[in-house]
Amino acid sequence: CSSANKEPKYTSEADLYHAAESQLQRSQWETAVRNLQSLEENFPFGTYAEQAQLELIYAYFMSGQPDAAIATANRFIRLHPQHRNVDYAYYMMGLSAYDKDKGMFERVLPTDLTMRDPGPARESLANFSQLLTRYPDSPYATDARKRMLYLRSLLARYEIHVANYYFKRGAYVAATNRGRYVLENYPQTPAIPDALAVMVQGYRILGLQESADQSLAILRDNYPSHPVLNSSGEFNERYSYGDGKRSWVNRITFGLFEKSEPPGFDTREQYDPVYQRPPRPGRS
Amino acid sequence: CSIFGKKTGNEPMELVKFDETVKVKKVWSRGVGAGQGDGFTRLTPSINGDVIYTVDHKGLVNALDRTNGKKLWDKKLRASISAGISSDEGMLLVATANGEVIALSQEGGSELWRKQLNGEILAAPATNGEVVGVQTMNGRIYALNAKDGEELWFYENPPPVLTLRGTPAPIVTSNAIYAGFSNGRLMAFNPDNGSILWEQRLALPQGRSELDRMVDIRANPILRDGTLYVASYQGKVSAVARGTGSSIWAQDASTSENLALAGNNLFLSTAGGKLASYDATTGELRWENEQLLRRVLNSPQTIDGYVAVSDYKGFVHFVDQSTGEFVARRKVDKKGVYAQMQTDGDVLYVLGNRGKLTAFSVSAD
Amino acid sequence: QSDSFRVSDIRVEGLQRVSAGSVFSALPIRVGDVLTQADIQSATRELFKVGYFADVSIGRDGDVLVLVIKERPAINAIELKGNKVIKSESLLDSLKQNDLAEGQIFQRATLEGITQALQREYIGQGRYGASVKIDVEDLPRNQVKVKIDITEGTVARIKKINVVGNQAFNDAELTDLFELKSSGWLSWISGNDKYSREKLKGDLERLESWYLDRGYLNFKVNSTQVSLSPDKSQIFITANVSEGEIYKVSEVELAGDPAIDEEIVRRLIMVRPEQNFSQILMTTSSEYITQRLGNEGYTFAKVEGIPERNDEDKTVKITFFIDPGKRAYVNRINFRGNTKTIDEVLRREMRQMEGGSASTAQIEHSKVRLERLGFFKDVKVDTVEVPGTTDQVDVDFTVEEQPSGSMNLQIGYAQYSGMLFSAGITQNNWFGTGKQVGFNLSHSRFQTGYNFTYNDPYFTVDGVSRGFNLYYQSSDYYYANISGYSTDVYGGKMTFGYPISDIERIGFDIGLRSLEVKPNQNASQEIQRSPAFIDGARYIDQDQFAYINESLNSGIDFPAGSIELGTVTEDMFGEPGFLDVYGKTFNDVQAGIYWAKSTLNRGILANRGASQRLSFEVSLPGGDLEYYKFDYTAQMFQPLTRSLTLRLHTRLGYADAYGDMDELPFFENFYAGGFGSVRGFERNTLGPRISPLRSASPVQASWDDVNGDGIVQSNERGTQVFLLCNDPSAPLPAGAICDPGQIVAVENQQVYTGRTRGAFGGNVLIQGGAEVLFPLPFIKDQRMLQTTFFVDAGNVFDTNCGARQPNCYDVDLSKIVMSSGFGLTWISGFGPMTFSISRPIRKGDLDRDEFFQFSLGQTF
Amino acid sequence: CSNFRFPGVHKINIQQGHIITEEMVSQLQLGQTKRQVRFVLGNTLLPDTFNDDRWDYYYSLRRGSDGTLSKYLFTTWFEGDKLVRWEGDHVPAPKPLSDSGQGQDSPLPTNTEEIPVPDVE
Repeated sequence: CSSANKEPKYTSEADLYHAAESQLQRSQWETAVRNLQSLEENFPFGTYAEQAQLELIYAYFMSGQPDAAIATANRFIRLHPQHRNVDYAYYMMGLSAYDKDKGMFERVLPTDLTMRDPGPARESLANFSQLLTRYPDSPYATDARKRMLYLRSLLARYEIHVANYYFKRGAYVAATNRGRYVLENYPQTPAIPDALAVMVQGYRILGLQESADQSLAILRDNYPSHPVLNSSGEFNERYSYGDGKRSWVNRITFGLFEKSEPPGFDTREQYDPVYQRPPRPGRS
Repeated sequence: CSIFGKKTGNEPMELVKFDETVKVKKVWSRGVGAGQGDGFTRLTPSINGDVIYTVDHKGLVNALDRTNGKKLWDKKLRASISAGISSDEGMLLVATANGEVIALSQEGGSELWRKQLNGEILAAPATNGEVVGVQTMNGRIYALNAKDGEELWFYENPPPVLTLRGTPAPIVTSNAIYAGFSNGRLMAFNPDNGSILWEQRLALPQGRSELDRMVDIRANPILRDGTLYVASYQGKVSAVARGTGSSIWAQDASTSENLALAGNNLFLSTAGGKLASYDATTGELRWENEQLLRRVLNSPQTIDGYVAVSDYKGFVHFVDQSTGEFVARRKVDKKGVYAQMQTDGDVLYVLGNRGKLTAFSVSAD
Repeated sequence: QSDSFRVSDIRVEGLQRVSAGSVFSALPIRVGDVLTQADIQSATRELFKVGYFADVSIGRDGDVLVLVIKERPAINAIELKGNKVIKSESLLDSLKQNDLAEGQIFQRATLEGITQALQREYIGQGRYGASVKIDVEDLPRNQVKVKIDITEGTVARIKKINVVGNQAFNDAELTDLFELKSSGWLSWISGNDKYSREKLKGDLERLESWYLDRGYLNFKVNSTQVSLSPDKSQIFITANVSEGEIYKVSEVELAGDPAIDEEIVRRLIMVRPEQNFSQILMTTSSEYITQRLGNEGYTFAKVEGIPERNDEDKTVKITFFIDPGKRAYVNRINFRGNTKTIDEVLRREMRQMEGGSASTAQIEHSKVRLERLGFFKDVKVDTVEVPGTTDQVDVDFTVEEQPSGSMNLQIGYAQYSGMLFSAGITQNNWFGTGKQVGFNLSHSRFQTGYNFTYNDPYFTVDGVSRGFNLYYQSSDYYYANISGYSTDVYGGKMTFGYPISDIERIGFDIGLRSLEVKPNQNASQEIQRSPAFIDGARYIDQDQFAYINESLNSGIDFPAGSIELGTVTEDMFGEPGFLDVYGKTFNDVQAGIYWAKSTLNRGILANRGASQRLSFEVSLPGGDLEYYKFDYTAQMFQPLTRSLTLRLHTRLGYADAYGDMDELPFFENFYAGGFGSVRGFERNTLGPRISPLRSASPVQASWDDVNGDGIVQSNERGTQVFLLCNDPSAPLPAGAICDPGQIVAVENQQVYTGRTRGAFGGNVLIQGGAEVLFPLPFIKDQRMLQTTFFVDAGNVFDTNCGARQPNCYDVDLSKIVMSSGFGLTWISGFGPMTFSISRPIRKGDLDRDEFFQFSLGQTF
Repeated sequence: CSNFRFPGVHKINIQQGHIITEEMVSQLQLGQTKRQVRFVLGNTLLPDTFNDDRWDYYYSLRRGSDGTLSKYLFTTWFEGDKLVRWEGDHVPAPKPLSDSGQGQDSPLPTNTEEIPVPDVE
């Protein structure tokens, strides 16, 4: 005896689609979502079906439901692999993952994302790279490339922070490998110069002179003004680690005052273009 | 829509009113122990001469004078009993929940022998004096030496995944042991060496779920002269020739209870709650009483010209053998009557699940 | 027309819902093919196979191939009726898996599929009696509506489980192991009497391992039967077993390369010759050895105990095959989920070095250290092999951040201090940097305080911590149930500490403090002399006063000057209080040292391990105060059962003065009672009480020659004087106390009944208790909740009690008060909330119990 | 204050790199392929991105207790896929790590209480 929920009145496919269109214009995301959903259910193979699904992805994204947007995009890619603007679906999937975990905390307070786990943003890297490999000349490629670079430079800088810690900790193999990891996995990112510096320093401490010289040579050729190089292009002793000297003040106060550890590598200001937040995506 | 579950159409049928045309008199009534256990046991009394023997699930064996209900003797077995009691060939046979057959003497119940088998025993063992036949839930039929309980042979019929609770009691004669199995097969064995005399498939499993494919032979077969009457669940009721096992007649029927035979009338209560009567020689359906649907009827029993059957609420209904019309009804035990009622023809012995044994006599007033 | 022809174009008619794409992809014909009649037949068959089409006919229009297609109807809606136990969504989901859902094409097989899928759902729930009726209603535009009517029937419940053939253990013992149970009164909640094949398989495995663990090597489950009562409402399970004999261990061998010396391995083996064989002991020994090898860096080690049976003498020879595998090295340590806490805060807790030899113990130890930080609700770790290498692993930690009270505005209510308002930021993971920073402003009737604390636990990479704190606090102890004084204190402190082992730390602090004590109206003898000494006041002694009174009342006059009055001296006003001796303001330099050891498993609401802390604080000589204080707190968790844990805790304190200070300043006393101490008693009210206040009211006793006529008439009353007691037996006004040589004064007794109960504290604290932690039923996420049944005991003593201080004893264990009750702590978004109800078991007559205590938004 | 020396800051052992034992070195033969060498010595933790024909097996252990540092380097050279030269010292048979300074604080497997020890009579 449950009251039968009344069937939505069957407006024709076209009316439903145009209603949703106008709602999108007036950024009424929720109502647009409902109309597009009923359109998809009742006319799954109609003429507007594919376009409606693309609109639905966008509506979900704008109404702050990244998961739903990703799911809809995924289904679209599976159903219409050859559709002419399937690249939009890839792009939106990347974008939704990119913004997914920006809690209030990150937005309000300036937090240095390079020191933390970028969270789900890591997935968006995979989505964007799929977009770039499959549709290099898609209209969204440029923005996707810019975001990828931003993300990859985040991850690269993260590696350098870890290397700095391991130098402090005295785990020199770990530190050197972190530098090498950046070199091999994040080419053309602003962290490359610091990665080379890390390798130079690491190999020197480990006593692998040949590798140290090689890295130093590459660093000198490409980034001559890197602080780890002194005027004559040799290794700047100020950065040398190992069991350096401790000031007597530091020694008697159990190392509580005048800590004398060499500074870590962080040349973001010098090599990293002042990266501002990439702009909101325009409508498809 | 009502809160307490609306009528789904498969509740047990209401009892129909009728005026009794037969007087049912209680001859005597006596408590004989704790009755049936919680393992859905069917501990059935057994008549031998003037004595009626009973056993309860706690192990209390009673021997009563069946004319007046006086206790002759009783004996406490320290074990929980899952099957019993049979009283042929001078000895009493019961079985424990741990799969052990115990033989007692009919005078005083002293223990003759006991034999541990591997499998749960839910039907009273039977004997022809030489060999004791025992069926177990894991699809085996054992033959033990009646003198000392030693195992002679056993045959195994692996049971299907889902079966009905309980097994039929085998029939042990001098030249054959007849046993029905939960896979729908009826077999006859040579009592001495266990070789198979003949084998009949009574019912074929059909359907997809384990439930639809159940075709257990649960009813105790009845042997009279040359004919063996058997019935299976979701299968057939049939008369077969005892020598060859070939089918004389067969009708579609589904019952999990024992049959009753009186003269040329064969009575059975179906799983759906119908009481039916067949012509024993031709198998033609005489009548069906459909006023007790879904009341989970137990095994029918003939008495005088009537047939008695009990239901899940513990009512015993008497119907006329020829018409199937109700003639009388008595309430015996609200927990029900799992044990088949015993009779010598004119007195009906009913053992309620809570352990009260009552003797009724029926007279047309 | 010739039999075959070349296809110039393909035209499709009659498509409504199916996309042309799927038709073309199913059609084996392409434009330009040469077709024969046979090709057309096979094409039609192909299209039918797609399953979407009711009818397909392929014709020719010249060289154009024409496909006329009539689509099958699509399911517009599925309507479920009569399902109560299983909700419609889950039924629709199971239908969807057999792609029977709205929008799908309705095929003949669909009907059969629906009944089967639903039946399987119900049989899976043990409802053998369920039945399904379906009817299909046509709708416009080639759609159909599927109406399903379900009768669920009753659920079959397990009535009895019978194990046949067991001699060594009785049925009850064995069925107790089973997860499936016969219907009991609790079954309607747990549903453990519902039959499921997997559960039965699991139960039989448990039964087998029970026997194998006790030496029955030949144990076998021969067969099991599941049977149904005729009315399909009861299920019976029978397991036929054969136990076999008990096997004894004949000898224990090691085989393969143990990689670490045999002695260590042998010590880990729990299986001994002559002992009954036990599978669990064998597998546990293998696990210990595997872990031990893991600690040595052999992360890929495999150890297996193989029993070889000797059936004649029922013995078994056990050989442990050890394959250490390659020594593994850690390639990278990755952290996921730390979106707030920075990487270094996690990495510095690592005991496993990246780029070094992998050790399971160190990885496990690192996980425990992360949990101890208290920043994460949950920490998971797994070691993953690095593809392409045979001996390298990555260690991946996944953490789940938990709010560690960043910006908290706590409005709380604690009985003793009334409304507690505290705004501030106390955060021990400041912006995820792992630094502990706190600006705290708190105000309540008891205390107003401003407090800034800063501490960097990893000032150096090895964990040397450095921090400081500045504070101002004015507290009126009256509202903390401590007798009459308030203090204003401000100061600063430098703190640092460092680990002396992985679980022990030593710390020092040094600081300046300036303290001012203000007694209020019901201060006590110990604090300040009472009655208050008024300089220059005059007194008359008792009998002289009586004599004068008597004579004046009978009209006799006296010559002026004949009554001499003395001026009071201090010692007539009772013992000097602390403040009288040492003044009211104190500036001192405080130094402290602490030693702490903790193996607790979690930062907040721990339930495993133990922690203890011994601290020694001294007010350095040269300051206004000279006292020292020992304070020892310890707690220990001992798991009782899988869900119950016993917590033992204690706190011992001793303080005393030294040098030229001969009694401990009263504001440094220990107190006991209430939360964090002996629950069930009013806060801080246990132990010594103040000796009651005295007030001396001057008497209208002296007569002066007011009118200067040389004679003192009886009406010439002069100034008020004090009465000096020298004859205690003489009649005195009510409540007055006469100590010889002291001014007669009145004691105000109601101090003990007022708010503070006259509590004063003492210099020795003994306190402890035992609690049983139990999980609340029905609540899933217990990580933020702790419920306990506790017994608390303790009291405060004083080694030099004031003469008339009631309830003040030197250390005497028989005076310990005790209470027992239930406590609940919940870490909510606002911070910890604590409730407790308790009953005293043993208390002194002056101790006041308090049945219900609670505190919101404030750690106790 | 008294000559009670404050216990030093507890420092953990820092172990880096690969343990190459004498027994491993004894299995090396000139001309072995890279796969064979990798099977014997294991994967190097310090692959050189620019030169895959030189494999350095570096090992170091700084003891937290006394700060002593022991360092070993073992290098192999290849031409094409053939081992042509190796040089360097191998680590003396390593004492089981857990008995060194680090041992005491990483107790026997910490999660022992998860493995239920049966109350077998």
